[in-house]
Amino acid sequence: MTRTPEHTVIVAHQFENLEQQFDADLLGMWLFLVTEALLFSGAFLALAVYYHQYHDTFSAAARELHWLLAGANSVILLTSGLAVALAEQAADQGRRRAALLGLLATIALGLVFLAIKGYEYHSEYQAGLMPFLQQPFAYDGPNPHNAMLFYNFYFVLTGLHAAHMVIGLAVLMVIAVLTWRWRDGARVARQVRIAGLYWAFVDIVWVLVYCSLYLVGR
Amino acid sequence: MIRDVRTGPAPRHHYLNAGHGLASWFLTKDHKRIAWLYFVSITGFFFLGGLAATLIRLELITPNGDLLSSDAYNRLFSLHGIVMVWFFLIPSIPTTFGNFLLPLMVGARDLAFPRLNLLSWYVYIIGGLFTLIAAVAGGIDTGWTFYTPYSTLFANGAVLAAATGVFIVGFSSILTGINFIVTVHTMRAPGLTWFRLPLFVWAQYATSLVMVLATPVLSVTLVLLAVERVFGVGIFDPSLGGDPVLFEHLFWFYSHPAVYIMILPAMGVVSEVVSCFAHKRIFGYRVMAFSILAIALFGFLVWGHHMFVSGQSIYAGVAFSLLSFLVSVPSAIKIFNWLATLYKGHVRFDAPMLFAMSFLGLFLIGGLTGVFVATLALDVQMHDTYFVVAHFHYIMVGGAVSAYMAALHFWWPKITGRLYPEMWARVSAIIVFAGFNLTFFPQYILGWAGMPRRYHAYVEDFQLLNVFSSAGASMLAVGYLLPLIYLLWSLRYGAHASANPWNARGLEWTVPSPPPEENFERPPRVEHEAYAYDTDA
Amino acid sequence: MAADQDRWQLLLFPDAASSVAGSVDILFWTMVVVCGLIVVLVFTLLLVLSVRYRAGARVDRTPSPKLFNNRWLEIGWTLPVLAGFLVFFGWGAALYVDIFDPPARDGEDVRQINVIGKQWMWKFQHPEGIREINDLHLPVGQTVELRLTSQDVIHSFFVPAFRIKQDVLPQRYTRLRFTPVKTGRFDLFCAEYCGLSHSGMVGKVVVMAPERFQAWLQRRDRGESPAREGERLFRQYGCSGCHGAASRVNAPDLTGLYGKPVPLESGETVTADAQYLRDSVMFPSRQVAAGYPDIMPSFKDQISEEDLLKLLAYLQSLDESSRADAPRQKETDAP
Amino acid sequence: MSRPRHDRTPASATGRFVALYVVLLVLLAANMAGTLLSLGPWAIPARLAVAAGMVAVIATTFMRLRQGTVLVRLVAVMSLLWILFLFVLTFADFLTR
Repeated sequence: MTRTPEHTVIVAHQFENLEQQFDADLLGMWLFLVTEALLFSGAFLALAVYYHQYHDTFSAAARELHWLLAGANSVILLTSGLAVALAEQAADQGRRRAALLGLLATIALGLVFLAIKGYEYHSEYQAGLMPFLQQPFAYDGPNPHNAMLFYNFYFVLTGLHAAHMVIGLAVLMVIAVLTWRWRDGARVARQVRIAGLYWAFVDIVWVLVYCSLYLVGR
Repeated sequence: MIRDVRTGPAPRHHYLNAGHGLASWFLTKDHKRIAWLYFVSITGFFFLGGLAATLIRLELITPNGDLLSSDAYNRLFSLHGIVMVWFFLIPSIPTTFGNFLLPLMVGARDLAFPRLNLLSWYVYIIGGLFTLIAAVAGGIDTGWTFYTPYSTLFANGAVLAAATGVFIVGFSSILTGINFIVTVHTMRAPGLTWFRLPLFVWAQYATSLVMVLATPVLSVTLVLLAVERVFGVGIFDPSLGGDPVLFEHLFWFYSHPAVYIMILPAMGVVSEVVSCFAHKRIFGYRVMAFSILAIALFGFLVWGHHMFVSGQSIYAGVAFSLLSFLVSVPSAIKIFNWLATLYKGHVRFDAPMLFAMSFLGLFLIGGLTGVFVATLALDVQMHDTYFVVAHFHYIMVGGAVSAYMAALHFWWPKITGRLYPEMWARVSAIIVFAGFNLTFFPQYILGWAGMPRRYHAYVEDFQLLNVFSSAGASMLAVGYLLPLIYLLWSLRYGAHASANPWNARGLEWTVPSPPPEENFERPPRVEHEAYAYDTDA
Repeated sequence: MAADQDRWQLLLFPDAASSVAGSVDILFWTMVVVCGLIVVLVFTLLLVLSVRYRAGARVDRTPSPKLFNNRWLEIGWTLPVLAGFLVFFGWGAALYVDIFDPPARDGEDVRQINVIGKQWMWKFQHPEGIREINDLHLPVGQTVELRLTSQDVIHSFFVPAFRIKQDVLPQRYTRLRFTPVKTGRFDLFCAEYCGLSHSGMVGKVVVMAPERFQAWLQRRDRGESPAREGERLFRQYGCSGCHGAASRVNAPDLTGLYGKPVPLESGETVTADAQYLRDSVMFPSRQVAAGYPDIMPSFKDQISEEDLLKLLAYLQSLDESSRADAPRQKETDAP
Repeated sequence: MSRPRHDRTPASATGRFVALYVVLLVLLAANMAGTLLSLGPWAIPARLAVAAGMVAVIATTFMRLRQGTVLVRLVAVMSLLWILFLFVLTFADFLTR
């Protein structure tokens, strides 16, 4: 894709200029995020339908979740969102160290989030609330069958979100390396920007997951 | 009157001889070569799906299920559906002609994201491999619709592998869609305003929107299906209070718009072909463009018409029926506009035009019978019968595949630099039209009389029409095999094509056939509206 | 020759054997005629225009500015199409609502039949207790209401001659009401793909003259009526221990409950229809009746679809007149 | 090598990012604290509304939708519209059954 030697402004051959390329990249990423939004909305729709049908059971089941721990996790993820936004800004202004710092902070916070999430899963596993892989379902609230449905959604939605976190972290790590090498400032800024968009989207999904699984039932 | 301009000298440098060896194909980022990768792979899947169809039609010659076991039959129609929908019809025109022509038509050197374009082919192939593995490793007998709880709790066979294949190929669609939308928005040549775009580009654009907006919902539905089946995590499982009708909603939110992924590009092709062979500007250009967008939009609001007897609320059914009637209006407008384009034109009957005319007739019949099944009280009788089977084959095979064939012949000289044998192509068009009607028209009557679809054995009264249908299917097979032979022949023995053998308009005809690797020597500047035929007729 | 004619007759004009079939057919044939005319019109235009204006033909091609690119022409073919479609929509919708939500007719004697679909057979139980598999005998002229459910996957109850179809869902009751108006043997198909022997899930609906039907009833070894069997099951499953008149457990009395509104603990009110009663047995704490503790155990996986339908028939048979004890409806003191 | 206008963020943006980050934390705290009140039927709409507010802040600020081109904003609105189609028409079934 690159014809010109490195350390100069690189425009892919199919584009006329950098602005066109940047517009295309940004639009492409936004369209991709639209597809991600619709992907999650399918799962949220199913949750909403069942919440509508089994409101009381689902609320009771939701009260068993570690909502404070997950609330702390929300703070962590929102902070990482700030960190990546600052990193984008720094990269844009050509401040390499600040950008790298912001990205590393984001990655660290993301890992902490996953660790806490893992702890949550572990304690739910020990409490017998993991209703799959032939695990006995030891929920003692009312209507365990419908409650199981709630827990299925809990694990599917948070799992899907965690999978996106893992992908996002992998992308951020690659971008961090590219930022560290800093071959072409404009290009790095563009890459940080695109990765930052994805991370912000992961943030948004978590806000919705947290609200609809942990808070709505309370 | 233009025979003499069809042939040209042998070209020297072009995208086909720009590189040699396997790597020059499998690692190419040239949209024209990627189009070829798709050509070859979807042709393979088309004949695989066709083989399954042939066996199905052979079985149905007799009312008793005597040729195949019912298990084999169920696996065959599932394979036929999955392969034809996801591995042929959905990618067909966009990934081949769209890929090849979109940059040429907007005057760009390539798509916006060439590497992504190559990636989406690999994604397609990986999805295809999963599906083939599913077919070999015991097959899958859920039908292409994967309805729960059958698919999650009851079906034997490689449901997971097939669902994974479809899930993966969905991402191929998404990536292609994103690539096309970005290309149309950001890469148009100077002077190429939105209302100067060929309708084919409009159609690709609208199709890409549908791909981008609908496919992710299918993806998540398949994820939910997979976790339910593999991990035993009840999502739609009725015994946990889950609702299989919810699965149907999610599935059809994708799968109804998917029909428009198949038919919108076909409408784009037909607009190009009709305009060229009538040698006249398309009638009502703006109305045509807007109706493409309207179809794409309304196509999302009608999915519930697959569920009129599913246990969905009957009032939701009424709403979905009304919306379904509304989506048929823009299609009707398009048919009248194509007809009006012929008026006072200079109509030539070359093979692409014959295929486009087949499209018009068959799409009309398919569309009108769609109105029957959108009518609530009639759908109660027609739902899940051969009437529906006939209806969607008229749209998908009569419509989309006819348009695919029209496109194949129309742009063959551009893509390969060779002319195909016109006589044989016309013969093929006529055989396909006749064979198609013989195959599928009887199925309308069968459906009205109540023959359910997906039946391995059926009531004896239905035999005569099934025999007609199977006879038609063998004609259809001949009609589709013939082009495979003469097109391959023409690759070696066909006369060299000139840059513009059809005397057509559009940027793709301004470059040599086959086009050079970089498409345009200098970036083109567009000063005319599309279809400027009237200037020299 | 005659046989062939009969066959075509059967395919093009299939038996119209229910009270709605005739109306559906009129709609169908009207649409066939209208759409057929459109097909003829478009094919004629396609051929005439393309042949008349073929390349090389010497015809007048001077542009006609009044017609060409005329906005009114576009509107002129859009509006009639839209209007025509709306007529068909309204017609079809009205008929559909009539089939699936028929107006209640006072004093109509409706024959209630339980239908269970399972891989790969249909099981029926008549109100008299007679059970049938795959075949369903009905008297002509009497309205039938099917209560349908499935034991496994989704099936679909389809009788082409009646022009009716309804999916049959697991854990759910769907209902289908129709009136056979012609005697004869009519095909019954499963229309929703349900696995290996989907095409074997077929049967016959045999519609008989009332007197012959009575004779058929007499001939059949009549079991107990579902309601009577349900009464027995009511004791056998221990329901009567809590819901019986003499019980000291604070459980709702079920007499006369069927079809009545039930205030729930959550403050909502639901109708005690078949689905509600079914869910109350399977998922008792989902919708708890107001004023009662949530103590009922779930009978999920312990009771078959057949038994559940019989219990329902029993509950349905308990009308106000058979009430034994004090007023059942408790004061709703719940919020 | 002209840089796209919307690519460049002013140095003062740092302050705005931090300020809106604080707003996000306040909204989160409000939403969590809201579970201690008994809002009755308003509980769910209130919680979803606060969450929607947080989503809006992230989208407009961290994702820079405010500075985005018309096209990008259109894309964002389109995704909301299509999610609305999915929810409204599906609930049209479940609410009228």
